[in-house]
Amino acid sequence: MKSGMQILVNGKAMQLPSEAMTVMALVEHMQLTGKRIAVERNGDIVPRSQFHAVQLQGNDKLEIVGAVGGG
Amino acid sequence: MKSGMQILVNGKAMQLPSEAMTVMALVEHMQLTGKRIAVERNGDIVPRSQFHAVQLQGNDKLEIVGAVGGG
Amino acid sequence: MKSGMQILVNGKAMQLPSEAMTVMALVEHMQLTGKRIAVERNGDIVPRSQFHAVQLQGNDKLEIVGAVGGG
Amino acid sequence: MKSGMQILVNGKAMQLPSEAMTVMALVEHMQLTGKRIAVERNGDIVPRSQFHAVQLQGNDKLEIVGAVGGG
Amino acid sequence: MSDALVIAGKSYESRLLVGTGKYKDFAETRAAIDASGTEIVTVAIRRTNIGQNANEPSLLDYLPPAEFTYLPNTAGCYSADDAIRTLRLARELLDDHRLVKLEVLGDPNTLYPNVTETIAAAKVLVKEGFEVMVYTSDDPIIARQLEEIGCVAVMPLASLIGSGMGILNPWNLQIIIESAKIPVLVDAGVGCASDAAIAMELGCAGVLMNTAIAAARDPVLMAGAMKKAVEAGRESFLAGRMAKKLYSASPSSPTTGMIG
Amino acid sequence: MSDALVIAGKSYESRLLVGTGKYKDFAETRAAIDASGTEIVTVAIRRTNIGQNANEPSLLDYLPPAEFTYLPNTAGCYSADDAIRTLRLARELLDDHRLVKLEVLGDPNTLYPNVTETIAAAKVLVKEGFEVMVYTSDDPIIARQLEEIGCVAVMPLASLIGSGMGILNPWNLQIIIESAKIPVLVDAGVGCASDAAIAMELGCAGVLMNTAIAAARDPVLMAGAMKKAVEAGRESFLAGRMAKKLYSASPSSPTTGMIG
Amino acid sequence: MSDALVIAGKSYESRLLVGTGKYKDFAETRAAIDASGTEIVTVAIRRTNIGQNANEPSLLDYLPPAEFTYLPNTAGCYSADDAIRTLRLARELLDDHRLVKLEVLGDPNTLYPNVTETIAAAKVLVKEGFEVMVYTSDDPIIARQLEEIGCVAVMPLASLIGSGMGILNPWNLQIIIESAKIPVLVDAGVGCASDAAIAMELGCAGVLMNTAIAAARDPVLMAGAMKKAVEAGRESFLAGRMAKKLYSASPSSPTTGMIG
Amino acid sequence: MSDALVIAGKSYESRLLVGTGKYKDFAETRAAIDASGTEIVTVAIRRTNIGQNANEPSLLDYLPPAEFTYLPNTAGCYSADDAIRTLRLARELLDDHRLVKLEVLGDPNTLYPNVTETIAAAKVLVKEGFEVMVYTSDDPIIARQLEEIGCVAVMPLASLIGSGMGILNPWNLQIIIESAKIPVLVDAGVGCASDAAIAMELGCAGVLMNTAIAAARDPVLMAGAMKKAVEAGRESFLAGRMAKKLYSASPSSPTTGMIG
Repeated sequence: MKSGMQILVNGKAMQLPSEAMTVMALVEHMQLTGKRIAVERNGDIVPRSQFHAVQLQGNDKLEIVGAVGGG
Repeated sequence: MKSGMQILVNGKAMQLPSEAMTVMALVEHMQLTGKRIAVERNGDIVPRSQFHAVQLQGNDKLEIVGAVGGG
Repeated sequence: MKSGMQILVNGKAMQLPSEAMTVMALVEHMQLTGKRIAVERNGDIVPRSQFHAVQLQGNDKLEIVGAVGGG
Repeated sequence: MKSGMQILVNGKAMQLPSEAMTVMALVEHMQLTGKRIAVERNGDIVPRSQFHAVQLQGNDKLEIVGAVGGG
Repeated sequence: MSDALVIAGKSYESRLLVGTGKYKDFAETRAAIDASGTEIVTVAIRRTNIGQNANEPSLLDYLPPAEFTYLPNTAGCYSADDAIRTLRLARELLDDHRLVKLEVLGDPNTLYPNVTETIAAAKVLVKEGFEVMVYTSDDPIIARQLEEIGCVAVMPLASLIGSGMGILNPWNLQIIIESAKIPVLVDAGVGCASDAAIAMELGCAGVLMNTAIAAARDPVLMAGAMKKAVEAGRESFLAGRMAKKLYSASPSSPTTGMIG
Repeated sequence: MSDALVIAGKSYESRLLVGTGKYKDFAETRAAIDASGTEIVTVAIRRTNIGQNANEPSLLDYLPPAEFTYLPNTAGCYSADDAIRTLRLARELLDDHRLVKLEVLGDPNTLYPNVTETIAAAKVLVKEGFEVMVYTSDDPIIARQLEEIGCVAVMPLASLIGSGMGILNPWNLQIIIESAKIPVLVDAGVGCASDAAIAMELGCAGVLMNTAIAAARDPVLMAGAMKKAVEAGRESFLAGRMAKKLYSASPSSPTTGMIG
Repeated sequence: MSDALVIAGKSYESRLLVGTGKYKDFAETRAAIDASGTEIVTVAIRRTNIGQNANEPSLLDYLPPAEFTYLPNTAGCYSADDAIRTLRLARELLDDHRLVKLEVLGDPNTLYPNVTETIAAAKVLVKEGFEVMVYTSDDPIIARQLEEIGCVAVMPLASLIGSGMGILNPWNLQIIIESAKIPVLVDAGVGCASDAAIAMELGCAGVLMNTAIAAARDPVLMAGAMKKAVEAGRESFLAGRMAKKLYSASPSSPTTGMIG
Repeated sequence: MSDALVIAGKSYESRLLVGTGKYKDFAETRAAIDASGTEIVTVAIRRTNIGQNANEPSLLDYLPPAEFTYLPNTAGCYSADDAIRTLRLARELLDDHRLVKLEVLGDPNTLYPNVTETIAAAKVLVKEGFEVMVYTSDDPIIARQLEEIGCVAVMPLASLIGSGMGILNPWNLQIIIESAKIPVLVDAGVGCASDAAIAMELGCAGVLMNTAIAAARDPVLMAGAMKKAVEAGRESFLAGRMAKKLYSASPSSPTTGMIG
């Protein structure tokens, strides 16, 4: 039986290797470290200062965004 | 001690001769009989068919309106 | 040696059968009799009343016009 | 009998002290020396270079103009 | 060619709706209404003057409800509540009459509509069975929302009430007209006959006006002009206008057969 | 109310003048002319087709000169001389007919009038007894010069011939109208009914058009629209429009007697 | 003469706000932004591309937040909820940045604002401490409501987003400007330099644009043109234009002293 | 980018020409001229005041001919003859100066040009070696005739002299600009900065104005606004504006990557 868990990131299902992952770990996993991003988890903002503290749960719904050109 | 009662008609206080008056009686009192009018009592429409049945109470707030030129 | 003569009608050369032709004869020759037309000969108007009297000369320049739709 | 002569300058009659006056003399007489002006005499331009040479005649019509603000 | 205006299932020959305010007297009102050929007249609902002469004539004596379709309005109302109460009274006054003009104003200086209050009032009135012709701004989204609520006609302004400025933003009207499935009538701002013709050429189903007629030097003559203008504009719309082209102007007369 | 258009001493009920070019066929021409209610129709003068079928019908069979006032034009002429010769032929053609439309063009791409050649032609034609209705630009000084020469009507363009762009410069037309003592008609550029109404509201004595009717999807329907538009615009002008005011919009309904 | 634009208590020298979308590449974006002289640039908030190359440059590398005031927008949001969530993310993204552009659209074809959803979002955002510059229609009542809610600037459209149609209804803008106590900026619809100048001459505090620059044949040259146009329009407004008068034109040269 | 205005073979950096009339005093004249950045100033030719104080300063003391290109005009002339004599005097006055502005007026109320007299004067002046910049109407045919005569620039009016009405007929200007091979400058009618920008965006080579600056509340500030407006309009023209499209507005922000 497989370990890890599935979450929804930016509308796409993502299988995580472990069941114990923080937002920080996810960001590293996604190679977004150092990028200027913001994260919403299940409708609430996750402050960057809390990335290391917030544990992801199965079926979490995350939005990870950045700034792009727009008018 | 004085009889009659006071009501508010079209924003003006009106002293009625008796305490037992229907809307119909008020309309006659105001010489509006036969005029095309509509009556609101304390925020609710009083159908013309009910003028004879509706008893006025002290401090009733009545609006009596007609149609006038407008765009 | 050939008889007749050549004139210019509405910008086109026209060979006439005889050397003695009136405007009237030309109009008949052109099957315009009865049509509402006006004729200019060498820059001058030829009144309809004079069609029968005016003799054509070789190389005469005629304009024969009618009314058409226009704005 | 009085000497001098009368001319018309800019639409106004002007009595000159002498009958022998050049345009140059007139310009001095009018205190316009050194001013940037142009002179027309009887409809023709009098070049500045000719002021000293051109003799005025009685009834000469002169226009003496300068540049002013305009759009 | 039958080309009726259909509002809430009822057909009208005339596409001109006329207000009954601001005339010199009732006789002029009637004369102008007749000259306009209108079948729908707007009226305001106001308190009866207490102790007024019971015998003095009223608007209804000059414009019998039997001859015209009355369109009671909520002119002067600045809240949904006032507008709703006013129209309930109108409905009772006119024997369960349901066709009404809803207008909720936002400001006494401009008389510009308050669209949020208008939407609130429209929801209630439609639920109560009113047939709501609604005065609104030229906002295409608000117009669509009012249609979705169930209004029977949307009536965007051409310009401010009583201003006579004509159609200030034909492009917005065009957007509203192209997407609406209910009749779109221009209400307010028309000042002269050509304004009415332009509105109809844009594809409006009709035009509602009052001041343009009542405040003309000769209201009755202007009423006739407006009748013709609305018809002219409608026919011009239906006839399909020629294409505009700044350049290569094309002559109306043949280019051949010139004398030389 | 009698409100005739008087040109060269003759009165006309209709203020709409219509061209006869560009129609599908003579039947459509006649139907459109009838729908327009016009009394004055413009025609072009062209060379007869040599050897054409002598029996084929002509414009005059469909529009008998007895029923209409013909207005022969000089469409396509680019010089005073061509225009003068063309109108002399027209005068003879129509039995000493003197009422004519003078137009001298400056450019085949724009068909914009050549006002200097137009003035030269007008001087000769007036001397010869023609009653000259003259097509011109919207230059008020040229219009005044043409009036001083003795033309019976000045006809400035609204926009380029056949463009349908409408009235591009109403201010110049206004200046011309206010100073002219002869009728000022807008000729060329009208594209839809409202354009015609606007021209009349400016105070024009009439409108001359062709393409706006002939090039409409339904020319006969548009002809009727134009008839109504010209009448509407005229009556709107005579009725005296309300004043425009962007601000302090004034309600058409009473501001007192509101329920509270 | 100091004439700063003050928004939410902060002063800006430039009255031109520029969007960062639709450019060929980031280099062109930066060049145009520099040529425009703007101090406030709008940005959109979008999902990061999962698995994108972590090293590819981003907009922020070309427009460092240290050099410009960022104005994150809610472009593409059709509900108050989406707009609110988007701006909460923007605030976190930009280190508790509070100055934002709220826009809630009503329709993907017209991109016309949905003013009812906009009002709902504005109420929440203002409560949460955002400094809301709000894109809206040219409805003066809605503009007033947004000001009362506590927005720091109202930004009515000149015409539809990306249309380049210019200012379709200057009269409504004028009404908004005359009654607003907060800065009024024209947002959307400007297509060329004169449009921007007209907006400023109406009394706008500033102009926000993107497509007019990015979609020009030469965006950098157009950006410079817009900088000058906004300054020209502002100075023209402050200098107090001459009165318009159609008639009695007055010569600029003396009428006396003519040669005779 | 070098983008010089070339008139009669001479290059100018500034495309704004300014008149020197109607200012409070010579100091304000100079300040406004400096703020405008103009290189060409118009002056009128008038009779010297007989017996005036020989020492009072003159315009030329404030605007030395060494610093500016003078453009003597014929303002106030109503005949070809007066205009010709005036410019011959100007040529002598300014040391065989040949660059002149020809204007022959038709009417003291409108100051509208008399194009027939203008043409007559232009023929003589060109023959005499003058470099004629000619004020005219917006008649494209007259403009072409003036070019054929040999004028070095045609200067159609935007609207009446001193009216500040702006560009009443951009379409005619467009036709003139597209066919002319010599510079086309708008002369007269500009009232505010955006008017000047619009003229340049139409493709004009330059703009000549006087009242718009001199009659502003703050002439010097307006002069600077006009400098920027002419440059903005020119760059906007050269940059190639975006296409106008009423519909299918296109967002400036990405339509993908929205949060959901």
